[in-house]
Amino acid sequence: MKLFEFQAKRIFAQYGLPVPESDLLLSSQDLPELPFPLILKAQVLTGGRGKAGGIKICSDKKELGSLLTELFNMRIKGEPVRAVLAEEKAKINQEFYLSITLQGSKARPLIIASPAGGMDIEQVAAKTPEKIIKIPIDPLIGPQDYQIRYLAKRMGYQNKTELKNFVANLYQAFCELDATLLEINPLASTDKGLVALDGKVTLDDKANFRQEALFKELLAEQQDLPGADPASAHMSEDTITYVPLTGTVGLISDGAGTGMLTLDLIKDAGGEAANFCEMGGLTSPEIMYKAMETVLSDPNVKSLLVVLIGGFNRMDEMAEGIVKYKKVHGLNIPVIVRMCGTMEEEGKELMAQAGIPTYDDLLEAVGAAVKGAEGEADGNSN
Amino acid sequence: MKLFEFQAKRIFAQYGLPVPESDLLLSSQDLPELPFPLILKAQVLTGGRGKAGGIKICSDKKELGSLLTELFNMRIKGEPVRAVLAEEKAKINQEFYLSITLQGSKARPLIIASPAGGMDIEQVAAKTPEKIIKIPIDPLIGPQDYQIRYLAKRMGYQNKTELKNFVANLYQAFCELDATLLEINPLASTDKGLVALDGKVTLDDKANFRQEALFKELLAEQQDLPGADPASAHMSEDTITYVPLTGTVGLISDGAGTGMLTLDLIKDAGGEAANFCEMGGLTSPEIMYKAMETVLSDPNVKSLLVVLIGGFNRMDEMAEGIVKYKKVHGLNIPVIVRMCGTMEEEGKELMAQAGIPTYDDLLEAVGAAVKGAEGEADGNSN
Amino acid sequence: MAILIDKNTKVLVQGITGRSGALQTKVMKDYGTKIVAGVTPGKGGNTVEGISVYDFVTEAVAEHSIDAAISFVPPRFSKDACFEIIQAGIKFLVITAEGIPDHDVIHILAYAQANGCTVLGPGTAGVISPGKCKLGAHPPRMYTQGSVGLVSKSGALSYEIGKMLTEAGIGQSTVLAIGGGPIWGLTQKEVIELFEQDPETDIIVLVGEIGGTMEEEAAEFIAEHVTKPVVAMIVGRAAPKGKSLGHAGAIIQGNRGTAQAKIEALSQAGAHIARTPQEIVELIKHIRGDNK
Amino acid sequence: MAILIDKNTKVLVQGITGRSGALQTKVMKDYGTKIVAGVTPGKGGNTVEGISVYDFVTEAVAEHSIDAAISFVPPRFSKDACFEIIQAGIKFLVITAEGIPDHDVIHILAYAQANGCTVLGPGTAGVISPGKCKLGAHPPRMYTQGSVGLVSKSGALSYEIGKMLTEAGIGQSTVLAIGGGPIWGLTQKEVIELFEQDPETDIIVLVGEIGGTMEEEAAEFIAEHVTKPVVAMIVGRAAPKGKSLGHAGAIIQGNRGTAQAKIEALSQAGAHIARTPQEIVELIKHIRGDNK
Repeated sequence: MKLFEFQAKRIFAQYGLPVPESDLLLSSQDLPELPFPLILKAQVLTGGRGKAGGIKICSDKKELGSLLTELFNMRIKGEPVRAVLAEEKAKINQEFYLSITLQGSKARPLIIASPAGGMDIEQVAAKTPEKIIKIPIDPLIGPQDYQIRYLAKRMGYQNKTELKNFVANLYQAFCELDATLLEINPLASTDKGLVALDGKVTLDDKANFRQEALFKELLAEQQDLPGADPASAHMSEDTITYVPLTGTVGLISDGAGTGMLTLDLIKDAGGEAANFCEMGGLTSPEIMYKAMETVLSDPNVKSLLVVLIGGFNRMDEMAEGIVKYKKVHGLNIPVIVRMCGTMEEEGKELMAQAGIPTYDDLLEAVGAAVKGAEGEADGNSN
Repeated sequence: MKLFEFQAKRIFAQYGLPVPESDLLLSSQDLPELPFPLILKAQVLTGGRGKAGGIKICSDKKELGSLLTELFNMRIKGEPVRAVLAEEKAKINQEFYLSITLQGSKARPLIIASPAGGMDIEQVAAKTPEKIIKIPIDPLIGPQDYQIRYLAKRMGYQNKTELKNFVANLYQAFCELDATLLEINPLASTDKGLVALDGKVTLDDKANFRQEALFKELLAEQQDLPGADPASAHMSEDTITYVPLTGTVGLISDGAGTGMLTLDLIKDAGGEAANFCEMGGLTSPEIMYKAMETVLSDPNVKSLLVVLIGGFNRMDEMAEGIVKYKKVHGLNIPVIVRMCGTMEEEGKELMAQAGIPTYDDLLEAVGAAVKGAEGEADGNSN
Repeated sequence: MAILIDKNTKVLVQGITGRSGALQTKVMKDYGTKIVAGVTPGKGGNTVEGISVYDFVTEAVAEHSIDAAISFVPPRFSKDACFEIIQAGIKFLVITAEGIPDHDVIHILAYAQANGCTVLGPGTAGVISPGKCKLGAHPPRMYTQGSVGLVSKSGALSYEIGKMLTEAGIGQSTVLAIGGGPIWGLTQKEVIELFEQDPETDIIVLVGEIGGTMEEEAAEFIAEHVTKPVVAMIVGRAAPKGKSLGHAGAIIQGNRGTAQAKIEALSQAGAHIARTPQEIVELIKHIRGDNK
Repeated sequence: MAILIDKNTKVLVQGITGRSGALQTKVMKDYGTKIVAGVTPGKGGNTVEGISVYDFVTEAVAEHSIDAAISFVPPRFSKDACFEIIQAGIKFLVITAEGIPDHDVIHILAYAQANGCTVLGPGTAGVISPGKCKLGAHPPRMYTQGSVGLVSKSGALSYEIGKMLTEAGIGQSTVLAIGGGPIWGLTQKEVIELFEQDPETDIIVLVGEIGGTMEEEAAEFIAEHVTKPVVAMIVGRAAPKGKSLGHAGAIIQGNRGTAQAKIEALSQAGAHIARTPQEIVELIKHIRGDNK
C-alpha cells in the first residue's frame, strides 16, 4: 500500500521526524488556517509530481482559489489529484535525499542518501553516482552509530547526533510499520535542523495480519478523499493478481511465470490477452471460482484459457472450482483448460464428468483459445 | 550491583510482571497498611534467606511486633537485615523457577526454568537435572516464540500466551537494565496467573555510563535503608579491586592473575597477605597512588609488595604514582617493588631517582616482602 | 551428489500434518526422498505416512540426523518456524510459504546466513534431482534423470519447462524454482554457480522473467565464471510495460528489468537465447549435436 | 604459520591515535608486526608511526588488504567499533578494552560468530608469536621463539610465565591471554585446540585461575582430544574462599571453580600439574628429557 504525502508526514511526525506545519485541503474552496505564503502540493500516489507542475507557491489569499482549482483539475501520470496539502514555506539551507528500502537480491534494508536531494535525484544518480551513498543495514543489528557517522561525513551534515536520531527514528518506523520504502526527498537542512519536506511511504500488504488496524485506518482515510476508486477499497484477502489488458483471450494461470509465458505464446499465436489473472502457487477451489468470476465478468473476453500445472496446487481442487462455476453461472464462451500435475487424474475425471474437456499440451491449449476468441471455438460453449 | 527484593519487584512491576502487594517496613515499630495475614520477608542481598529463617508468616497484628523484632535482629550469612517486606499471602497452585542470566563460556543469555521451584531448587538441579530447563538465547534475535512454547511444555504451564508475554517482558528488562541476573524463585502459578513471589536482580556495574540515573537512584535507596555501609555508597569509578585479608604483607598488583600467583607465592614463602589489591591491566599514576593509599591505610600492613609487569600498563606511570605517594606521605614500612615490562627503563630510573629500589625477579621480591613483614626489612623504610 | 540434495539427504518436514504438508510428504516419500521426521506443534507423538511427528524441531534433531528441512508453515508463523530450524542447526531449508512479510523474510535470510544455513525460497516450489530426491512440489512425472540443470523463479514455469524437456527426451540433473520474490535466499546467480561446479550438470537452463535485475546479475556471473553452455529464456516479452503481473519482482524497472534488457545482457554473456520452451529444446539438441 | 597470526598478517589498529593505542602501535611495529592502517574517527588523513589513519574501517579496507584488527577503543564505544570491524569483513579481532558492559560483549561475540570473525578478548593483553608478530601488549623482551604454546586468562600472568620460560631458555610458539572475563571470545579450550593442531607447538602450557569452569571445560577437551603434553598451573591456591579477587570470573563457585577442583580435573585429563612457575619450567624440561 502506498500512502499519500500527508499520511506519510503524519507518520513521520509520530516517529519524531520534523515535518512542516500543514493543512489538508479537500476542495478548491477549502481555506488553510496557516498564514501565507504557503506551498500547495497535489496529493497523488505517483512520483514525478514536482516536474508535472503539482507543486505551487501561493504568496497570498488572492491567488489561492485559482491555484487550487488548477491543482484539483490536474492529472499527474493519469492520476487525479485527490487533495492538496498547504504547507508553511521552510527556509532551506540544503536539500538532501534520504530513503530506506529493501534490497531484494541482497536481502538487506538499504539506506540511500545524497547531499544533492530534490527533484533531480535520478539525474544525480545517473550522472554523479559518487553523490549517492548506499549503506546496507544488517537487519539483525540495525543501523550502527559508525554507519550514521559515515553518512554524515558523506552527506556533509555537521550535526551527527541529530542525524543519528533522525535515521534511528526513520529505521524504527521502517521496521515497526512493515514498510518497504520510506523516502524523504527533499530532506531539508534548515536553521531549525532537519525537516522532511516530502514523504513517500510504501507498506507491505503481506504484513496485514499484524498491521490490520493501522492499514485499515490508512486505507479508509484514502477512500474518504474525493474521487476514490471503489475497487481499491479493501486489502485483497486472496492471492489473486488481476490486470486488465486490451485483447479478447481471458487468461487464468496458477503461477505468474506460466501466466507470462502464456501471454507470450498467445501473442506468438496471433492473439491478444484480455487480462492477466494469476492465482498463486497454493490456491483453492474458492480462488479458482473467484478468478473465473473476475475474468468472465469482462464483456471483452471471447474465450477463456485456464493454464494449470499443479505442484502445491491440486488439480482436483481446481476442477472443483471450475465445475462449480459452470454449475452456478454456465459457460457461454469457449473455455480451454490445460491441466496437469498434482492430482491430475482426479482433476481430469471431475472435468470429464462435468463435460469440460482438458488439454495437456500448453501450445495446443493456447492455439485453441486464440481460435476460440476469433469465433472458431473448439472448446465447449454450453 | 545487587538489588534488594523490594527493588527487584518494583522493577518487575514496571515491566508488567505481576508481583504481590507489599509494604516496606524499616523498623520493628513500622506497621503495614495491608491486611493480615502477611508474609514478612527479611531484606538482604545474600541468598538462602528462606532456609535461614528470614521469612515469617504473620497471621495477625498481635504477632507482628515480635516477628519483626526477631527479623531485624537477624543476620543472614553475616548480613544484617536492613528492612522487612510485608507481603500479601498468595494462593499458590504451583511453584516454578525462572531466571535469565549470562552464560560466560557460551557468551549467551540463558533462560533457566523448572517446574519444581522454591527453596530446594539447588537440590532439584543436583538430583533431578531433567527438571531444569536451559534455553540459550541468541542475543541477536532474542527469545523466539517456539522457545517459549517449549518452555511451557517442559514446565507444564498451560497458558502459553501469558508465559510468552511474561518471558518477553523479563527479557526486555534483562536487556534494558543491563542485568546479568534476573531470578524469580518461586514464580507462582495462582488463580490469577503467574506472580513473582521473590526477585533477585544483579545489574552490570560496567554499564554505569549508560545507566547512571537508574543505578544512582537504586544505590541511594539502598544507602537510605537503616544500617548502610558507607563504603558501598558510590559506584567505584576506577578499576581497583581491594579485598582485605588477615596477614601482614600488603599486596598491590596490576593484574588479578599475577596477584593471585603472588598470593600463592607469599604463602609458599611462609608469609600471609594483608590484602589483595589489583589495579587492572590499563591503569594510571593516579590509580597507583590511590592503591597505595588504600593498602597503606591498613595498620596491619607491615611490608608492601608491589608486583608490576607492564603490558598496556606503563612502568613510568606506575613509578610516577609510587614516587608521588612517597613525596606526599613518606614510606614508613618496607616497600618492595617488582617492576618490568613496558617503559621499564623509564620507570626504574624514576624509582632510582626517588631512592626506591626495584626488583626484577618475582620470587626474590616475594621473599623480600615476607621478610620485610617479619621485620627483617631489606626494602627501604624511610 | 547432485547440487543441494541427493539420495541420502535426510529430511525433516515442518508443518507435516497440514493439508498441503501431508499430501506433499506422501508424494516426496513415494518419490524416494528420505523423510525422517515431521514437526507440528501440538501434534507430537503422531505419525504421518509412517513418519514420526514431533512438537519441536529440537526434539526431532535429538532423535534423527537431519540434513535438510522443508517448511509448509503458513506465512504468519514462518519467521518463528524458520528460526527454529536454523537454531536447531539444520543447514538447508526450503521455505514454501508465499506471502511472508518482507521484514520477516530479511530476518530469516540474515539469520540463516549468520548460521551457515542455505535457504531456497521463500515462495519456492522447491528442488528436484530426478531419480534421487525431491524437496518440494515438482510433479514427479514431469522429470527424468539427465544432465541439464534448470533454474527458474516461478515454480509452475519450472514444471512447464521440465515437462517439455522430459517429453523431448532431455533429462535433468536438478530443477529448482527459487521463488517469486521480491526477496530470495538462493538467487539465480548462486544456483548457476552450483551448476557450474556440479559434475552431473553439462548444460544450464535459465528461465527468467521480466522485472527486477536478477537475470542481469546472473548474466554478469555467466560472462565471468561459467564455462558450461547456458540456454536462457525470458518470459514476459508480451507483457505490457509498467504493469505488475503477479509477484512484486515482476515490475518493469527503468531500462533494466525489461525482457529486452535481460535478453541482451544474457546474450552478451554468451548464453543461447530461446524465445519459447520449444526453442530451449532445440538449442539443447543443437548444443549437444543431436541435430548434426 | 603460528596460530592466528604470522609474519605476514596485515593489521589494522582501531583507536590508533589514543595514548595507549599509539604507544602499543610503536612497540608492535618495532617488533615487526605489519601494521598497514589505523582508524580514529575524525583523525582521518593523519599518520601515526608512519601509518595512515582513516576515519572509518571501510575506508581503510578499501585501501589495504587487512587480516586482523586490534581495538584500543574505550569500553563505552567498543560495541559500535567492533561491529564496524566485523561488518568490514575482518576475520580476526583482538579487543583490549576492559569494562565493556556484558550485554555489549555478548552482542559483539554473537555478531562476530555470525560473520566468521574470531575474537580474542575482550580485556585481553593479546597474542604474540615470538619472532613473527605480536598483536597486543606482550612485552617483547619476555619472549623468545620456540615451541611451547602458552595460554592464560590474565595478561600479566602470561607475561610472567613467558618471562620465566624465556629466562630458562624455553622458547614459545605463541602466547595468548584470553582476557579476564566473565565472557570470552576465544576460550582456553579453543586455544588448546589450536595448539593441538599447530605444527609449531609441541608442548602446551595452560595457566588457569580459580573461579568459573573454563579450566574444567579445557580439561574435558584435553582428555578427549589432545595428544601433545600439557602442563597446567592454577593460581589462587592461597586465595580465601568466597572472596571475589579481581575479575568476576574469579569468584569461587561451589565445588567447581576451586583450585583443587581444577587441578584434579586437569590432572585426571592427563595434564602435568605445576604449583609454581618454576615447576612449569621443570616439568617442560622433564618432558623434553633435558634433565635426563
